[in-house]
Amino acid sequence: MKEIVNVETTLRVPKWTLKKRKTNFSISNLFLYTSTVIVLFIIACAIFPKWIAPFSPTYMNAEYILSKPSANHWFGTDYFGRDVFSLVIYGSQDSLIIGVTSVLIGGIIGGSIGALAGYIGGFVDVILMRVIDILMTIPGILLALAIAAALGPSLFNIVLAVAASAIPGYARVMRGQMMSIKKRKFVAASRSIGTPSWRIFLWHILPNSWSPLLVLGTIGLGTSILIGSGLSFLGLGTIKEIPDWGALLSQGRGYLTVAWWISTFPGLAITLFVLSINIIGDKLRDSFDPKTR
Amino acid sequence: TSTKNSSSQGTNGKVESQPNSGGELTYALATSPDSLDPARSGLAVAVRAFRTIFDSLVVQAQDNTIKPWLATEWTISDDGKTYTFKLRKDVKFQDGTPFNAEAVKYSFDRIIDPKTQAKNAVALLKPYQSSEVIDDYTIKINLATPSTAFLSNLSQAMLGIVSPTAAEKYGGQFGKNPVGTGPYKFVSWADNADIVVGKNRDYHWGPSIVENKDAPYLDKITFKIIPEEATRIGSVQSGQVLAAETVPPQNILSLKKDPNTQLLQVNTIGLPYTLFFNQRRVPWNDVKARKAVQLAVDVNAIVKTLYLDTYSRAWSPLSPGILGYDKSLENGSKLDVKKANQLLDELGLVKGEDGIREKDGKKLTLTYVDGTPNREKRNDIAVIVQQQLKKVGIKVEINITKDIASVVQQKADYDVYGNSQVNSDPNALRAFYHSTTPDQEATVKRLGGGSDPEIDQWLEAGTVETDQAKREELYKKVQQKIIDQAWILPIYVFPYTVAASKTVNGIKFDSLGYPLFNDANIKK
Amino acid sequence: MALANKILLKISSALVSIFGSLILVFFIIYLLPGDPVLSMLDPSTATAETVANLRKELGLDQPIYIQFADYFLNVLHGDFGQSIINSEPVLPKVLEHFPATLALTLTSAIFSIVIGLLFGVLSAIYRNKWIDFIARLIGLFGISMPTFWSGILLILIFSVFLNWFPAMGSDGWKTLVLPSLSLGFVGAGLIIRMVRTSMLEVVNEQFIVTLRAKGLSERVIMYQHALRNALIPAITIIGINIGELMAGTVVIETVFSRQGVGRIVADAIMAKDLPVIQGVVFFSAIVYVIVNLLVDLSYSLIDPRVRRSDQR
Amino acid sequence: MEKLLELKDLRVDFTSSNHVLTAIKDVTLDIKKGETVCIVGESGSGKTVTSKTIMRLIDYENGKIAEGSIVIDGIDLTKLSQKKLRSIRGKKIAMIFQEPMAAFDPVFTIGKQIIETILEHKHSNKLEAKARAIYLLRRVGISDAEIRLNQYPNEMSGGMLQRAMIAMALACDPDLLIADEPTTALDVTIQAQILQLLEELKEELGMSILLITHDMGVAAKMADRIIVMYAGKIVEQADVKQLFERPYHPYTYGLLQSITNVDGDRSKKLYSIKGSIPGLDDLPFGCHFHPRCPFATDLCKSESPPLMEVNNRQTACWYTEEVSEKLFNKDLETKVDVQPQKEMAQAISVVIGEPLFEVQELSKYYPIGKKLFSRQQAYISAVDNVSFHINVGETFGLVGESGSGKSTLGRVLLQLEKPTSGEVFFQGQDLSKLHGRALREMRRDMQVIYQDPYGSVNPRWKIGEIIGEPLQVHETISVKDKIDRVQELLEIVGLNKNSYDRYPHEFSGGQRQRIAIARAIAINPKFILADEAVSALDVSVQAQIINLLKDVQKERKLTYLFIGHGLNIVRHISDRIGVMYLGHLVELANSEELFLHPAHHYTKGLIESIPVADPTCLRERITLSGEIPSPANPPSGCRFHTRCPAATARCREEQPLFSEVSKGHWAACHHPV
Ligand SMILES: Nc1ncnc2c1ncn2[C@@H]1O[C@H](COP(=O)(O)OP(=O)(O)OP(=O)(O)O)[C@@H](O)[C@H]1O
Ligand SMILES: Nc1ncnc2c1ncn2[C@@H]1O[C@H](COP(=O)(O)OP(=O)(O)OP(=O)(O)O)[C@@H](O)[C@H]1O
Ligand SMILES: [Mg+2]
Ligand SMILES: [Mg+2]
Ligand code: NI
Repeated sequence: MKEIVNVETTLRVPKWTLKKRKTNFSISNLFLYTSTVIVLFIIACAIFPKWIAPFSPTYMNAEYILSKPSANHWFGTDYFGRDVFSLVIYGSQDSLIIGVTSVLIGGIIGGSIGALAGYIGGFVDVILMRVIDILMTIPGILLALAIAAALGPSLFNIVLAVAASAIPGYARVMRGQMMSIKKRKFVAASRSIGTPSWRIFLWHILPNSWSPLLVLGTIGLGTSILIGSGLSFLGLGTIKEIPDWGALLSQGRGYLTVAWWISTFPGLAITLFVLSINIIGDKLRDSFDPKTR
Repeated sequence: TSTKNSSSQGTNGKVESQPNSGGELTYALATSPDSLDPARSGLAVAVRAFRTIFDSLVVQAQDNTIKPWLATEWTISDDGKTYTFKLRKDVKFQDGTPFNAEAVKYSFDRIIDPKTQAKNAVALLKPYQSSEVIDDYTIKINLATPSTAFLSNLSQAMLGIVSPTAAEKYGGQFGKNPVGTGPYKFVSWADNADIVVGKNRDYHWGPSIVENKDAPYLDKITFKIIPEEATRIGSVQSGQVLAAETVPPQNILSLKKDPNTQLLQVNTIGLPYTLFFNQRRVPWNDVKARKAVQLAVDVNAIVKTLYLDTYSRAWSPLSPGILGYDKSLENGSKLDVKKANQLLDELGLVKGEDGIREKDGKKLTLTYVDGTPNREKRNDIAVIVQQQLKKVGIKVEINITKDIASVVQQKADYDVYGNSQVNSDPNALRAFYHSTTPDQEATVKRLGGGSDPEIDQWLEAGTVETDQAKREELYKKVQQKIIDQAWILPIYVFPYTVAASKTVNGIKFDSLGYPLFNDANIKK
Repeated sequence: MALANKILLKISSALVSIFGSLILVFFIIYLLPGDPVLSMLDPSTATAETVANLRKELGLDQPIYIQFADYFLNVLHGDFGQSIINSEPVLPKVLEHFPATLALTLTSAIFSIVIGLLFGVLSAIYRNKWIDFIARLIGLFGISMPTFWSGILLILIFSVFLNWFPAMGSDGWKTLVLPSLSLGFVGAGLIIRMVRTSMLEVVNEQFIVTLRAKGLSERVIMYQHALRNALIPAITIIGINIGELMAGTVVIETVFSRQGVGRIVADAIMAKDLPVIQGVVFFSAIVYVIVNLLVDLSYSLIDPRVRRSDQR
Repeated sequence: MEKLLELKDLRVDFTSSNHVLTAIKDVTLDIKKGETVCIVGESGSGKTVTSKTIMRLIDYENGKIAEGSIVIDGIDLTKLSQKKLRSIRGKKIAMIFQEPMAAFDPVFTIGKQIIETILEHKHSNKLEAKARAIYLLRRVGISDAEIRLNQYPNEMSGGMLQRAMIAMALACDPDLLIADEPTTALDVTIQAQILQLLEELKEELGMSILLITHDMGVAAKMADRIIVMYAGKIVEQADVKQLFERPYHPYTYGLLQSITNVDGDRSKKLYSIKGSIPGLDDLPFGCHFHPRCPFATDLCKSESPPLMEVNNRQTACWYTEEVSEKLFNKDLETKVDVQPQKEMAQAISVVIGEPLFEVQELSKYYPIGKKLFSRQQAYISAVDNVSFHINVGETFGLVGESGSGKSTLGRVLLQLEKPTSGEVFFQGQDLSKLHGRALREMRRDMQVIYQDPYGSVNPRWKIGEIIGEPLQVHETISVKDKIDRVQELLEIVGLNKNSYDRYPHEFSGGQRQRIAIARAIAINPKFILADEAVSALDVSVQAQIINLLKDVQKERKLTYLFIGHGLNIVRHISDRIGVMYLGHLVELANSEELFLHPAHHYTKGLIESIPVADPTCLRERITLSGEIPSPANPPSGCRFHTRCPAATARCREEQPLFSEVSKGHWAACHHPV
């Protein structure tokens, strides 16, 4: 048997798969490394703010209110006389918690609902999508408020609220993804060998469908961090001893002309964080895709 | 230290000999009025708009004396329970309805009619019982109990006289179609956008506190509703509106340097922004605990950092400028953290490991409730208080909620709650500090819940006392005792601040700090 | 199943969602603490009796399911009740304010679509180059800056300093520019991201080579062919985004002091003014449902493969 | 003749993340006006890269022309800007690609994509362009051109798409048409038509054609000159007659030998060159072909032979003369052959087991084009009232033109789609009665090898996992056992054991098909449906795969349903063959019998369309003329009557019965040949 076919199996270089790499090699990696450093730094800030921040975030120095960024106060001080740099460092803690956990909760629940609906289709799809539609027709803010108001405006409840309002988004995207992957040939191929549906789902469809979810998640991070600030803008938020980035932004908005630094630096922190997460997320997605690896 | 000009109750610039006629004033309000029905409104911002539409029977001058307006003269019965007003005969409502005793009777009866669902007006009209039309232009008002504040209250816009025909016609929707005798008549109100009032050409019964007694110069005033501070100020700076109220402190300083803008500022009178201790709860039922807070909170720092000294610190339950204000209380209490600690120690509250005091295993926490997010940085006060009290071992939990009705009034679920009120007469104190107010604690719990027979007695006396000097004395005692017992912690006096283009002239303010537009005009 | 049937089915299921959202909102609001009746009365004078009377008058003393049944029956008759706070009828109020919100939502949607597609495609074409980086940064700014903040910034720049556009108001197209810009930026960020991702998948397809071999310009290839292939996920996002945008008006309308249901609903939520909330939710649900109906239909317009599978 | 295109010393490099790969090197060739040049060679030899380089399309794939020039009409394309190039692409040089399914933008109609090309290059208006598109579609033999114009790529069969592609390429009357395996996906009749069409067009337009193909038959028919490429280099270049008569390069010889002929001996194994083409990153030293060359010497191993001018032709071999001498004398035949022929005829043809599959009156209709308010539902009858059976152990071939319903029949047979009507019995069991688990269990016995080895595997899976999937689904098996089994399977299909951890995209088409076979036989099925399993592969590999399939069949007592359009191949592998036309089964017979004595005129036409790999063979070909009618609106009576040379009025009205013309030979024709 074996001697009949003695084809050498030298592996050939892939055809359509070699991406434009070399020319952008350095830039793309530069971004990646910078992003990783930034994210790690922010995580460090969240875990050990004491070691990094030069001041206590609650220390109010009435003598130095609204002072410009300087050697002493890198990001200036706010209208309480607090050091903005330290506030940003400490603020990372709650911001990360809100952002990451709500994205995780929302993504997992929403993704699962969407996956089920898209994969099973038919009646289940109709029912689940109705539920999702209903959820979606209600403004996120209302949902967030309702949860915050009914359960009290604690950090956990804010997270819950943000997650709840994000669920429909994940669900819809996941469903769409399901529906398109479902029709790919390899799914039919697998079905034709008698693979049960749930296995096809877990083995073939899921791994091929979550990348838009990742995208949505990395973006959702930004929105999640900000929902709290939206609530406090509307006068529905909470006041915490150590404000998160969103709250800092909200507090500083009236001072844009007088002291731009109060809200700009927390804003930059959010942007930087979200951007870095996005870049890392992209790389992550690429590295899970054998073709772009 | 402040830039207020409370004594002169400012007007901007001298009225020119020949002010320009015509033109439109756009005036940005900070919030949306709830109703333009004087009876049903509960918001100061609404008063600013409907003061232009409604006139009152009397007017209160800067020196707190009461002058005629729609009423030319009045007599008060000896028992102080009957007021008889003679009314002007040449006044017409904007819808053509003649102004007469019937109209006055109608206006007041309407307020006490529960169907009207009147708000603040009911309290202002309080001892009012009934009125009798003596003749077309004479009306007799009967009070249940004597009230010296009554006349002063009558000067408030919330007790302005409404057109009976219009009120009947619109019923519950009168607030959207207000008709009065004021210098401007209502034109339109687009929800959340603007309220437009137009010149009342027949007007010639301006009160004594304005110069132009006749029809106003302006063709119309558009009150734009711009809740966001930055937008409001931006709108003035960009010239989209000519004037904007409630300028935030940080902008006050910068606008002063702006060559195109002028700042008008007037202190409001009534009750300043005050933190009320909930004396129903431990340990705040103990004066020592309250005193400790009073000593530990650095109000000066608050006024300085948050308001950049553009607001002045409040010292008393009343604001300066109101009858009976006790100036001696000023600079009375000093920051004294040591003393505060000592007082708390005395109460057996000892600091735990985390620096928070505790007694019987219970941490000393102070629930700080505020119902006005985004207003005058009141939330930020909470933040500062939180930090300052942490130093003496009190943990402050802040609860910003709009649901004051249930949290504060119904459940009294707070240790400290901040509130203020614009009012023309010190009798306003009675609603806050008299132990039997309100009549049914079951529905609504009185702020603070403190009770003191002496204070009760002074307040009751103050209501009926007709001798001005004695009355002032009574209220001073009340103020002193309230501060002494540390029922409250007064924080700041709100200066009503208007940023206006330099082309705007003649905006005046009444004794309460509400703007008057009779003299207002725009330079071409 | 004919197309007409399909649309009918979609519409009927849309009605179900709207009904569902009415129920949901009803119960959410019901669960909120606070008592609207108390906030309607003057606390210092209201007696327990007046409170009870008022509650009875408003039907708030009934069990919740009866309240809901009553409400729903009325809605079926086109009666959305009246505001608890100022007893204004809800329907005219919502109808009066809805167009402004709709206009804002739609212009923001258009803005975010235009910006989103433009930068998304650029970003994919110049993957990992500086243009990509900048496009993504712009997108992320939109996402990571709250609308009130960017709104104020826009006011400072375009009204106060440049005096190009009014800072507030809701009359005339000019007043729409800044608000929809700041609101649209949020959606744009998402769309940039989505378009970029799916574009990257598409540009590696063989048919792109064919198109190049035909001598078509890169612009046509990217914006007509690749983009359309990449559109499905982007379209989904836009559909979802409509809801988000509408929710976003709550903040934006306040910042720019615009008329609209956003502000009404914000006030109503705080006051637990259920009829008003319901009225607004009802209409925004309709808009949401319509937009998503269109999105669903556009799937099959954009991608014939979806169409074919529908037929089976 | 004037030279139209000249490539000189062309070298193309691809830059990948860590190194530079040279895909083609020293490519020098020219095409004269009106000439047809064929490039042949195994997969991966650089044919496509060469063609894409001419269009400078490699620029978009990180490719770079490192050396050399491409001159057309005196313009050096290597120096043009992309913008200038655009006016040449599609207009001066047009291109047809290998994979029609992937070559069209799936979201635009065929019409739009053709019209777009016309509008890009010609200053005509939309209407004219549309008219031209319709004309072009007709020209390439597409029925219902107006309707097709508004159809989307996914609504057409592969064959039709390829024709649409050709139509699109011809849109602007290019001077040079580069056709990269244009007929790979086509069935013989259409292929013949297309080739004829290309020739006509060439005459008509004075067009030059650069034809890339692995079908030596096609090359023989079409080419004026043939260029043989191997591992990125040209190894031989000669006049078509010379080349077929006497190949100089051993590689060319191998290629020619791999061809399956209509009259070849079915019992013999197919010839194939041993080994496979090396990857670019590990090209052997010296002559790239030496590891596979029976004549290789030390010189071949150390030094690369240049393309030398010999006898007015070019070849790159150190031993041209000697080798060709030996080859010509067929001295070496046995030595070159991979394997001594084994007698296999009995093993296969004698089996007349009981039926494994019994198909009764099977139909599959697809609804199409529902009108908004019309109750009338239009259908495509993809499979219409088909009855036959497949015996245990036999290979049942299914041929027929594109769109005749072969794949559909296969799918319905395996219950991958529910039939509209009719029954399928598998081992006596009615499959349509099976559901869920039982059906899945049944699938164990029925495996599929798909037409499209790219799309039918999960791109995110390692091939070990892909092959192991059926094991995991149907057997509880430990990871280690699985790896062992998979490695065993990999070896069986001739792949390296170490390939376990590689991803599908890292394999060549032939290798991918081997993966598919490995996966299909992983759980010892009874039946395998091979749907065009070898059509995408080049001759040598095709032969390898066919041999593999046959071996596996013998080893495992498999039954095949072999769908294909390469009639030679189908004939070679099949015991019995069914011929389909427009959803009908029109003829069924023993494969020898079918080819020798076709009863149906359609079958006859099909057989005669087969290109013969012999340029001297000037057999008059009666290619089937006319268009394939739309399956949505099939002709009345005998569906073939519109194209049948023997059609009568009866054929128009009466549908012929499928009846036995001789023992075991069935046909549906009123007037059998
Ligand atoms: N973009 C690319 N990047 C790197 N290598 C490539 C690229 N495109 C093709 N190659 C390599 O170049 C070599 C020649 O490929 P080409 O596609 O020209 O082969 P071919 O002769 O057309 O084969 P087939 O018959 O399979 O179409 C192959 O080894 C392939 O892997
Ligand atoms: N899912 C489908 N929906 C509608 N029509 C279809 C579908 N699948 C196939 N068809 C149509 O059915 C007919 C038969 O298609 P099928 O794929 O079975 O042909 P085939 O003989 O396999 O052709 P090829 O040789 O090109 O693969 C064609 O006209 C095709 O357009
Ligand atoms: Mg090729
Ligand atoms: Mg097929
Ligand atoms: Ni016939």
